[in-house]
Amino acid sequence: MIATYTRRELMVVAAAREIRDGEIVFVGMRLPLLGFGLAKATHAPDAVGLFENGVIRDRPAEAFIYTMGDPPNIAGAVACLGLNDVMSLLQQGRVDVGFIGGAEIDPLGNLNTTRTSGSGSLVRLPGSGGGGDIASLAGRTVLIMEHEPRRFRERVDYITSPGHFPGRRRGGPATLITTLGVFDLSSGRVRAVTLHPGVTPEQVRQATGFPLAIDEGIDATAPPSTDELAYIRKADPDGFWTGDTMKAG
Amino acid sequence: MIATYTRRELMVVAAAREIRDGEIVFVGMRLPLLGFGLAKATHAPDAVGLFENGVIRDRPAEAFIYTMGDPPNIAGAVACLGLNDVMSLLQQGRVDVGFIGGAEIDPLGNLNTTRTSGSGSLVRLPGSGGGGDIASLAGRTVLIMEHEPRRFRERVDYITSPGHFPGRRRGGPATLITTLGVFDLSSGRVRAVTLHPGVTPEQVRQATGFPLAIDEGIDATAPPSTDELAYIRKADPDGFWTGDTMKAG
Amino acid sequence: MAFDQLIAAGNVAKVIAAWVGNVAGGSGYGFRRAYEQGVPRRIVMEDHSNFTVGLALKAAAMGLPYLPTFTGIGGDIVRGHPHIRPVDDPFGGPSLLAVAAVKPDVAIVHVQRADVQGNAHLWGNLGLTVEAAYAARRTIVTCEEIVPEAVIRSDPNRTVIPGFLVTAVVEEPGGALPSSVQGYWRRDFEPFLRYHRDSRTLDGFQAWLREWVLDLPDRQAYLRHMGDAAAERLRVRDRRLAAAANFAP
Amino acid sequence: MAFDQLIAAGNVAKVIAAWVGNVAGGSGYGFRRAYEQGVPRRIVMEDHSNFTVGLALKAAAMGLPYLPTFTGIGGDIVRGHPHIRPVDDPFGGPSLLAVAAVKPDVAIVHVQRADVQGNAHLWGNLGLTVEAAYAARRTIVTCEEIVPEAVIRSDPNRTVIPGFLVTAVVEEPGGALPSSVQGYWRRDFEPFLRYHRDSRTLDGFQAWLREWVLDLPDRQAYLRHMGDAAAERLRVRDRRLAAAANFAP
Repeated sequence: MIATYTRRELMVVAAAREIRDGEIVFVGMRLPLLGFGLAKATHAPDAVGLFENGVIRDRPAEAFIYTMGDPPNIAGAVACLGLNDVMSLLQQGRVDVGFIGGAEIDPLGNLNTTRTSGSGSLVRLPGSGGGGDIASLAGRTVLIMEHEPRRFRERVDYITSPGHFPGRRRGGPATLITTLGVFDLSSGRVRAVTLHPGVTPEQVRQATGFPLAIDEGIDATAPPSTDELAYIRKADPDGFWTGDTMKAG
Repeated sequence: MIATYTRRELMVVAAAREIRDGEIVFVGMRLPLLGFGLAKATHAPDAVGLFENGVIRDRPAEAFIYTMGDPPNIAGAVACLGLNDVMSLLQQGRVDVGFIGGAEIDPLGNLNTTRTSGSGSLVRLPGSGGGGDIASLAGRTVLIMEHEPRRFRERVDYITSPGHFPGRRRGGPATLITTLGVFDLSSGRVRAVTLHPGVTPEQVRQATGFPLAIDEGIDATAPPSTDELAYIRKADPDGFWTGDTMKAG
Repeated sequence: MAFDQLIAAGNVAKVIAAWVGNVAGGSGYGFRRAYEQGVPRRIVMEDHSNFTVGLALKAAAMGLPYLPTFTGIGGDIVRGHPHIRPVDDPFGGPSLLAVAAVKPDVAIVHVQRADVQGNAHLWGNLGLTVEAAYAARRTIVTCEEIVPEAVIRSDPNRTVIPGFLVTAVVEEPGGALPSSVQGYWRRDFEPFLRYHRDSRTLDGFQAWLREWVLDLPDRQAYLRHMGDAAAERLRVRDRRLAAAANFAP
Repeated sequence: MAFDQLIAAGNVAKVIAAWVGNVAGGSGYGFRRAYEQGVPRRIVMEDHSNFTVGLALKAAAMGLPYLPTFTGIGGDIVRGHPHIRPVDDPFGGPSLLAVAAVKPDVAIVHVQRADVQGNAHLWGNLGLTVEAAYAARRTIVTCEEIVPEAVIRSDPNRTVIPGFLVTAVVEEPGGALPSSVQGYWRRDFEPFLRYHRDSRTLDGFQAWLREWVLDLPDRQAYLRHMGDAAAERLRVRDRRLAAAANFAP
């Protein structure tokens, strides 16, 4: 029997599934962090997580953390280096997969987290953080997005985290996980793989500001198992990240 | 009353006199290390010493050390960083004065510690170590040499540690301390300042393989005080560095 | 969040950063008002990624005009950036980007302990603290405790900032609040939420500024205003000590 | 000295180094025989300074083809060097030199303790150990002690090599002898003098090689051959522990 779950919980599960055992993972906060912990607890016990502030962990923090610099993320880490040290490992090509969120995306997987006039007036977003670096240097990237028409644009106003482009040296977006489905980008352009249970192709097309081919018989995203849900709810007991309202950007 | 002393002991005293209070000093092993300790114990209590292996000390090691990586040089250090860290400080221009030894020198203060055919057949020397870096990047350098004709050459076979040259960005040789005297290089060319007690200008000219102007009335190098000697003999009790036989290169 | 506060207070003419926001909530409203509407004043924004900021500081820390990197290629951060330019690999490999050094006038870094010379022990989250301390023209170290020299010298590998780089050292317990200090203070999450809420409007920000900055003459006043209960809750009383490291020579 | 031994034994085709000799005596006779006379075989020598070697390894550790520097300008090390070339500062400053990355096939580093994953705690003398471990294709960690994971995790800032960079970890107490290991072993000075004396002739070297390498099947045999008295004299029994650092969250 499958318990009820939120879309964010399903997204965490989808994120976890992107991590293979033994991989070196550049972990972000929020859903990717939970996904990393879930992967470690299930199919990828030997995965190692790098945080852009220099922390390296092979298991999640013992207590809830709001930021990667919070003391529980340091205590019990295998290493606590500097930002340039982990970025150097990323630049060396030692990182298999990295997670990035964005405010806007285009069909090539370009992400914008810098500024947009998409809604008419200029809106300033926080900026790249480590996103642009992960997009440039990881072996592959997994993108995580709210699926809304204003966010899925034919062209983004600003490419903060580069997607696929000619002459790319390494990596690029592999998978996109949204509030509506899971999409493949490894061929260079967004392609639907599964839609979340209850989501129709029409819904997705309407929420996507660029043409998107979706097979009518497309599979549904496999729902979380009870074990997976139990893990997530222990890790995020108040639903700070996995409740109904996801924080933007 | 002045006790008897060796030439090396006098060289240590001369080296110490090159360090001003509060300066950041790139310290070598052997005589410069003793000179640093002596300066700290006398006129330069606030000098700080950097070692190329990453050690930073503001007082000499408590026990005799053969190499800068020896445990007594680590214990009680103010910092123990990596080689690139202290070299970065050197490249930043934070180091006021550095000491370098050489096997051969020319009138511009170029030092050779790499290879020479000066005696007829090819002789391979150990190489630069940090010498070339100190010569390039310190605010000024103090050179320490055995004073022998085969070592003082019109042109050295190989410039391991650059002396004065047109377009130099920073620093350059300031002082040369030899077994026979103290020489100034700040004008760009070797000039005698003092000869060690008992040394004649003729002796120095014969030991120098290039023309060297020496005033007949040149001063004698001020001999070590009893306190200075006491310090040196406590720091090098077996005369490992300050006995009669100085190690080459 | 500190960036946002300085910007909102009108103290900032130019921002060089990879990310400006609030780790709790995303957007920085003060930053957005300044960037989008020029309120209270127009700011110049120079966008970076985490790694390009890290390299800019590292370049200055190394005494170099720039460092090369592969990050950012194909994105808009580096396109037309005044301080990031394409460079060839002189050894014939693929092109890179050169990130120009950033040399702050002042760096203020908070550490656990330092001696009166400014030799600073820091552990836990490092980020870019060390690079900033090396890169800046003047570095001010604030610390939880001024400790005897012997404490620092007992562990020279923990001294990440040598005192001769430090202009001033200040004993200011809780000086990093509401951020955490490993082993001393937990993150105070409430002020992040409060600031995010209050700073949404200009009036709200002004009230916040009055209450939490202008009306508090010093850090002790901040701690009192925070309240004893909060201080008690945030202060770390547990001990999870680093395993012994023997420095005996 | 290790370089000299490998060269003298005929195991080396090419040397990339800043300094090859014996910290006790200066010249490395094995190196000189190979370089000057091609005995037992000719070697190719690529001279560096300490900083250019450090930058070459750091470049590889950062995943870069080169790093720029101001060291060496005006000297012969960089003149015509196959892996050091002039580069312009793209921001219009004075010219620099580019030092090409050196990526060793294998790095072997000795540390105080590591866990079974290879997460390594190292303290005391760092030199270029960390850069080498990052730069190499394969890194082998030898250590005084394999310790439980919890020891490493108690002090993540002491973990200078994350385990995922490590190919193999070997518990080999005394594995760095005759060199020192802070807190574990003092430098054994006698073998440096002995090697310097014995290696002066090819026959002397061969006898040394037989006695100290070929006839000793492993490190334990080396320790036995060294003698109990020496081992006892070299082993550090004192304790000078690092001041406590609290990692409690």
